[in-house]
Amino acid sequence: MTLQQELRKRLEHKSILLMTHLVLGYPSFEVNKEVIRQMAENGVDCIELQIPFSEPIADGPVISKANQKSLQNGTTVRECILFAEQMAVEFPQVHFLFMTYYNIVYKYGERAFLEKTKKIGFTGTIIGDLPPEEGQSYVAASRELDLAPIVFFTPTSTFERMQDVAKYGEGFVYCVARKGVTGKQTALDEHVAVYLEQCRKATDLPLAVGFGISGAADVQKLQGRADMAVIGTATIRLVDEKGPSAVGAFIAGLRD
Amino acid sequence: MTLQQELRKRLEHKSILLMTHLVLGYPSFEVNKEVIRQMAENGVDCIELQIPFSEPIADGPVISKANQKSLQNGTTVRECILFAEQMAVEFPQVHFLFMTYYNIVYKYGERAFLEKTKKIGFTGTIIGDLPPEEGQSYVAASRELDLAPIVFFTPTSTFERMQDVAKYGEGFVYCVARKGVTGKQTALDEHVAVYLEQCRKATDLPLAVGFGISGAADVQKLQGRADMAVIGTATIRLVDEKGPSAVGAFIAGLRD
Amino acid sequence: MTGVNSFSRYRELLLKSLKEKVVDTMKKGYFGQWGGAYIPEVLHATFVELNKAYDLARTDKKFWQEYVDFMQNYSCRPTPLTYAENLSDHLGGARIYIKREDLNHTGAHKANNVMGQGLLVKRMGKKRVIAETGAGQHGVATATMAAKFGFECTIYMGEEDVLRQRPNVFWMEKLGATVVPVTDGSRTLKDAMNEAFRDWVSSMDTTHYVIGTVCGPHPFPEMVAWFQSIIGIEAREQILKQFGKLPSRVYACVGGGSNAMGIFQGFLQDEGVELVGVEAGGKGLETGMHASRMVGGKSQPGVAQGYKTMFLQSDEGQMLDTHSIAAGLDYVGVSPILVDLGEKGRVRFESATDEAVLEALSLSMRTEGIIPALESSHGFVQAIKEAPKMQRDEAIIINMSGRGDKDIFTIAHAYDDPSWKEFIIQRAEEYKNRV
Amino acid sequence: MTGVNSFSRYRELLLKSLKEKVVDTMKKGYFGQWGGAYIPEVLHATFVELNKAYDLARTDKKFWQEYVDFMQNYSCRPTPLTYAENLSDHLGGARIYIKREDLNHTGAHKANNVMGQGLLVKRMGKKRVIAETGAGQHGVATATMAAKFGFECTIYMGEEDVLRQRPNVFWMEKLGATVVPVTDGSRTLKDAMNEAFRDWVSSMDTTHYVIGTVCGPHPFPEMVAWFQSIIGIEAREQILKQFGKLPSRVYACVGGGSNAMGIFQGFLQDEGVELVGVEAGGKGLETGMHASRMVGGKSQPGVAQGYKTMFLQSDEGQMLDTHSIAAGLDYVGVSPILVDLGEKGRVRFESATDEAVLEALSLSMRTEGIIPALESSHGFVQAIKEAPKMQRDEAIIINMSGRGDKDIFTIAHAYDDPSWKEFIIQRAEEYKNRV
Ligand SMILES: Cc1ncc(COP(=O)(O)O)c(C=O)c1O
Ligand SMILES: Cc1ncc(COP(=O)(O)O)c(C=O)c1O
Repeated sequence: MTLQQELRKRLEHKSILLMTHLVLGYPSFEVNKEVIRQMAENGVDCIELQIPFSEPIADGPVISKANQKSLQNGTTVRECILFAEQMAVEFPQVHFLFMTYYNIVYKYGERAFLEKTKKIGFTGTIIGDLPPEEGQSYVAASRELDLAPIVFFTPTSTFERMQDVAKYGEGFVYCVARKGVTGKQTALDEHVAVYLEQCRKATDLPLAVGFGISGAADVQKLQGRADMAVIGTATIRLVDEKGPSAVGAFIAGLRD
Repeated sequence: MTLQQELRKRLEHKSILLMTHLVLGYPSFEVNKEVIRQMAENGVDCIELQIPFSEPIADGPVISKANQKSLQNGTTVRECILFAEQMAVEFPQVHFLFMTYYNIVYKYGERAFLEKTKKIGFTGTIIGDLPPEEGQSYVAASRELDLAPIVFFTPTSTFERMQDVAKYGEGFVYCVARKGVTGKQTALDEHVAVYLEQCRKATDLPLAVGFGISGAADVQKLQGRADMAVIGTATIRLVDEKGPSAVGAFIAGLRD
Repeated sequence: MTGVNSFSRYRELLLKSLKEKVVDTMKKGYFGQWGGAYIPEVLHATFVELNKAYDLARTDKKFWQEYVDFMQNYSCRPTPLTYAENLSDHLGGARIYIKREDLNHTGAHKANNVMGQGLLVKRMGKKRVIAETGAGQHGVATATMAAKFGFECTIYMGEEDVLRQRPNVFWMEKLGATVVPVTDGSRTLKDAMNEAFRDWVSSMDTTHYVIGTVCGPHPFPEMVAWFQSIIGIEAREQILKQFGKLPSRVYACVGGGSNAMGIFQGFLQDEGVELVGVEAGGKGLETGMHASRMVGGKSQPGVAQGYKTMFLQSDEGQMLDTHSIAAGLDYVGVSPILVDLGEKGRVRFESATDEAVLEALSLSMRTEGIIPALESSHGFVQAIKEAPKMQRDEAIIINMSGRGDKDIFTIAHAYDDPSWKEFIIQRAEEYKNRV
Repeated sequence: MTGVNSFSRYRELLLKSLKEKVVDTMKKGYFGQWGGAYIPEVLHATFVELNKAYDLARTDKKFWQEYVDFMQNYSCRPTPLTYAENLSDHLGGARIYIKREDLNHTGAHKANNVMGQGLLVKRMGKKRVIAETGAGQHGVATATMAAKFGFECTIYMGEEDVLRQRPNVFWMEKLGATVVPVTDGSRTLKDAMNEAFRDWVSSMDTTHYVIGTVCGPHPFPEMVAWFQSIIGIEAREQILKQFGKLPSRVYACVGGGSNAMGIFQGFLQDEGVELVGVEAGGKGLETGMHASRMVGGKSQPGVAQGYKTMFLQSDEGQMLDTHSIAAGLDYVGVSPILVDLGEKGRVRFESATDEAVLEALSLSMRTEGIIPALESSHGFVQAIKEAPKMQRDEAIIINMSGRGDKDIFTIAHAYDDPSWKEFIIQRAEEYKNRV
C-alpha cells in the first residue's frame, strides 16, 4: 500500500490524522526516543524526523535553534539514520518521514539517501528547499522506490501552481497554513478555509496542514477541511518547558 | 640724533654693540624689570621689548611659549606700553625698540601706536610680519616721527632685494643669520661671513645680526663683520633656568 | 568619457557574452551545473514575479539608461580608472591600473547592485526592502538606497558582526533602517542571510530581499552580475582610451563574487585577457581558517541559501566556519557563475593571506595615496605578486571594490597601533565618566 | 558630461570674473581692502618663486588641462549634481540640488586644492610638502597627494586635534606622512598653521607649504580659489543641463571659505544667482562659542597668519578661541575674497548652530541617503530653512563639501548614541586586557 492509501485507510476511523515533528539529536536522542514513544502510544499517525542542517532557512527560531543545538551536540547524519531505523522497528504503527534540507540529501547522495530511507522502513521525505523544478530526479527516484516525496501548497500558490506541484507529490500534500516560517501562531480563519478548499480542488492527495497548529482547538477547526494536522514547534516547546513526559497527554488531548 | 647716528657713535668705543630681547609680561613684569636692569647695567646698547601676540609665526618654541604664557597671565598691550614708558625713563642709556607683530599695531591704530612709541622715548620698532610692500604707510609715519622702522635682511634675500628693502629701513638692519625661526643655534661659519659681506654692500645702515647668537664665542666671531649682536632666546632660557640674577654676568661676559 | 551612449551598445554585447560564454542552460538560472533556485515553495510566486520584473527590465533599454543616469547623478559613475604610476615603477613590469569603485557613494561597488535593485523594486511597486550584511557595507548601501527611494528597510546582521561593526550599524540606523541582530548559528553573514529569507517568506507581498552579491537563488546571481557589469563596461572603454589596448590581466577579490563578476564581464569575450579572482586565504589555507572556496581544495559542491555552488562544508553537508580579516570575503559560498567560469578555465583563482593583505595595503597607501578596503586589498596582493614578472608594455587592472577607511577599527587593530588603542581607551574613559 | 573641453572656456570666463568682479587691486593680492601678504622677510624669495610658478600655471592652458585630467583619473571628477527629490518634496518650495564633493578621493573638496598644488610643486621641483590641519581632512588629503606625487610630507596638527581626530592621524601616518602635534597656543588649527609657517621659514628651498583653504598670504587665496573653481564650473554646466536654467541660490558652508569660493565662482557673473555662505554658529552667537566671522558682528578687521581679513579677536588684537561642532569650520579667520564679496553685497552670510546642524544632517540622511560632513551640514541648515519659502520652479544648490562618515566619533557622540559608547568601552576593555 502506498502512503496515500495507508492514510486514507486510517481516515476511515479517524476524523483527522496527526503528524508530529521533532529535530533529531535535540535535546538528545534519548529524549527523542521518549517523545516518539509517547507520540506513538497516543495515536500519532505520522512523524517527521528532521535531520539537522546548519542553514535551516525555512524554519523559525525554535526549530532553528534546535537544529543548531543538535549540531553543537555533535549529531551526524549517519547517527540520525541509525536512530531512525530503530524507531521504525520499534514503532511500526507510525509512518515515519525524514524532514531536512536538500544539501543533506545531496551530500549523502540523492539515490543513496532515498534507498536508505526506504530500507529502514520510512515512507517518505519532506525537503524544505527543494521545489519540484529542482527536484525532478529526486521525485523520480522516490517514486521508483515507492517513497512519498512530499510537496507543498502555500497561501501564495496560485491554483495552477497547486495543480503543477501536485503532479510531483505522493502520500499527502503539506499545506502550509500561512506565509512565514515555522513556529508562529496561525489564525485558522475564513482565509484558511477558502485556501483549503482551493487545495482540495487542486489534488486528490490527502491534505496535511501545518505551520502554527498548537492545540486541540486548532485541530478541531481543521476537521472536515483537512486530513491531517501537523504539530511542529508546539511539541518542541512543550518538551523544552515540561520535559518529554508531558507529550503523551498533550497528544492525547488534541483529538478528543 | 637718529638711531643710526647714536649707534655709530657708540661704535667709536666698542668693537660691537649688543641688543637683547625679552617678552613683556613673561614670566612677569617684575622679572622683566630686573632683567632689563641687569642688561642696562652691563652695557647693553639696545633692547627689544616684545609685545606678546597670540600668533607669533616668526618665533621659535621658546619665545612662542613666552608670548603665550604672558597672554595667559593677562598681559595687555596697554600695560606693555605703560611698563615700557617706565623703562625708558629708568634706563636712558639704552635704546629701546618695540618688537611685535603687525596686528597689535593695526588694532592699536598704526599712527597712534607710533606716536605713543615716540612719546615714551622709544627709538624704533621691529615688526616680524610686515614686509616693506605692506608697510609703506607704516614706514612713512615712522620716518615722519623720527622712529626707526627696522627692516630685515635674510640669507634668502638677493642682493637686489637687500637694496630694495634697505630703502625702507632706518636705525639699523636686522640681519637674520639663518633661515628659520628664533631660538635655534646658528653656525657662524663661512656662509655667514659671505652673507654679511653682501649685507654690508647693500646698505650703509649698521648691521645687527640675530637668530641663534648664544654666547661670547658667537659675539666674538661677529666682531668686524657686524655692528651689533642680537641675543634673543638665550637670555629667556637663562632667566627660565637660573632666574633674572644670572643675566648681568651673562651679558658682561659676552664682550670681554 | 562620454560614457552614456556607449552603454547600451555594450549592454547588448555583454548580455550576449554572459549567455553564450557562461550560461549553458539558462532556463533555470544554471551556469554549467551551478546555480538554480532552491527555494521554499512559499517563495515561488515571489520569484516568478521577480523574474518577470527582471526580464522586463533587462530587455527594456530605458531601464538601463535610467540606471546609468541614476548612478551618474547619485553615485559618481563612471568611476575613474587610475594609472598607478608609482606602484608600477616601484614593482617594475606591467603597468597597473586601478578601477576606482571606492569612489562610489557609500564607498564600494555594492552601490551598483543596490541601486539597480532599488529601481527594480520601484517598478514592482513594493515598499519595503530587507538585506543581509556581514561587514555592514551592503547594509549601509541598502539603507542608503531605501532612504533615497523612500522604502522601509530592515537589515539582518549576525550578532557578532553587530558588535564588531558598530560604525556601520550606527549609519544604517541613522539612515532610517532597523538593524536586527541575528543570534542563530555562527551569528555572522550566512546566518543573517538565513534570517532575511525567513523574513521574506512572510513579507514577500510588500517586501523585496536585496541580496548583496552574485549568489542566492536565480535570478540573483545573473541580475546582480548584470548591475555590476557597469564596472567592466567602463573599465574596458577606459583602458582602451588610456592605455591604447586591452590589459593582459584583470584582478578582483572574490567574496560572493559581485565585484569580480562586475569587472570580468567587460573582458569575458576578450580571450587574451586573463581574469584572476582572489579569495580570502585568512591565516593560511593549511590552517583551515580561511574563506577559499575555489583554491585549496577544501570546498565541496553543495546546495544552501537557495543555490548550488562550492561551499566550505563538512562531508555531511554542514557549513563550516570561515575566517578572513576582510569581513566582506568571510562567506561559505561563492557565485555559481564564477565556479562555472573557473571550471571552464576562463577565470584563474588565487588566494591571499591576511598578512599579505596588510602588506599590500601599506604599499598602496604609500605609493599611490590610495586606501583599498581589506577586501579589495586581496586583489592587490596577487597583482603585486605578478606584475614584476610581466612586461612594461602590458597593463593589468585591479578592481578596487571599496575604500579602506571603513576598516579603521580592523586595520588599526591589525597594525597593532598603540596610539589608536590609547585613543579608544581614552574615549571609553570619557564615556564611562559621563554615564 | 563631456566636461573636459568646456573647462578651458569656462576657465577664461572665471578668471575674468574673479579679476573684474572681486579684485579691485590685484597688484598685491588684495580683494578690496582684504588680503595681502604679511610674511616674514625670510619668505620673500619663496613667495616670489611661488607667485611666478602660479602665474605661469594660470596662464598655461596645458596646466589646467593636466589638472582636470588628473582629477578625472584620480578623484572622480566631475562630481555629480544630485537632485534631492525627496528632500525637496518633503520641504515643498524650491528644488534642491546637491553638489557632491563628498565623492572626491579622500571624501571632500579638499582634494581639488591639494592635488592642484601638488602639480604646481612638481613644476617647481620641490620634494617636500607641509600642511596644517584641524579636523585632519586637509592633512589626509595632503598626505595622499604627497604619496601620489612621491613627496616627503609633514603635517602640523594641534595637540588637541591629534587627540580628538585620531582616525585621521592614523591614516596620515599610514600614507607615509609625519604628523607633528603642536603644543602652542590653543593647540588647534591656527596654531598648526603658525607651526607650519615656522617649518617653512627654514625649509623653503625644498619645501612647499600647502595651505588648505582660501586664506593666508597672497597668492594662496586666489590660487586655492582657482583650483576650487572646478566645482562651480561643473555645477553651472550641470544645473543648466539638469534643470534647464540657473539656480536662484547657492549655499555653501564657510570655514576658511574654499568650498564656498569654489562653487560661488561658477555663478559670480550671474547676478540673478544669490550666493549664501553659512558660518559656524556653534552654541549660538550670543554665547561667544562659535566661529562666525561675517555674521554676529563680533569679529574685527585684523592681520594674522599672513593676511588681512575679519578675525575673531580681542580689541587689542589677540585671537579668540572659537567653537564649532565641525572642526573644519572652527577657525578665527576667513577668506579675504569672501569678506570683499560680502562687503560688496554679492555674498550673503548666515550662521547655523551645532544643534540645527545635527537636525539637518538627520533629515538629509533619512530623505536622501546622503551623509554630509558636519561642515557641509551647515549649508544644508540654511537651505532647508529657505527652500520652503521659494517657488517650485526655482532651484537651489547646496555644496556638499565632504562626507560625514569621517565624523562618526563626533556625530555618534553628539547624538549620544548608547550603543556606540558601549562599543567603544568594550573595545577599550579588549585593548586593556591585551596590553
Ligand atoms: C569593499 C568590498 N569588496 C568586496 C566585497 C566582497 O563581495 P563581492 O565578492 O560580492 O564583491 C565586499 C563585501 O562586503 C566589500 O564590501
Ligand atoms: C568637509 C569640509 N567642508 C568644509 C571645510 C571648511 O573649509 P572651507 O571653508 O575652506 O571649505 C572643511 C575643512 O576641513 C571640510 O573638511
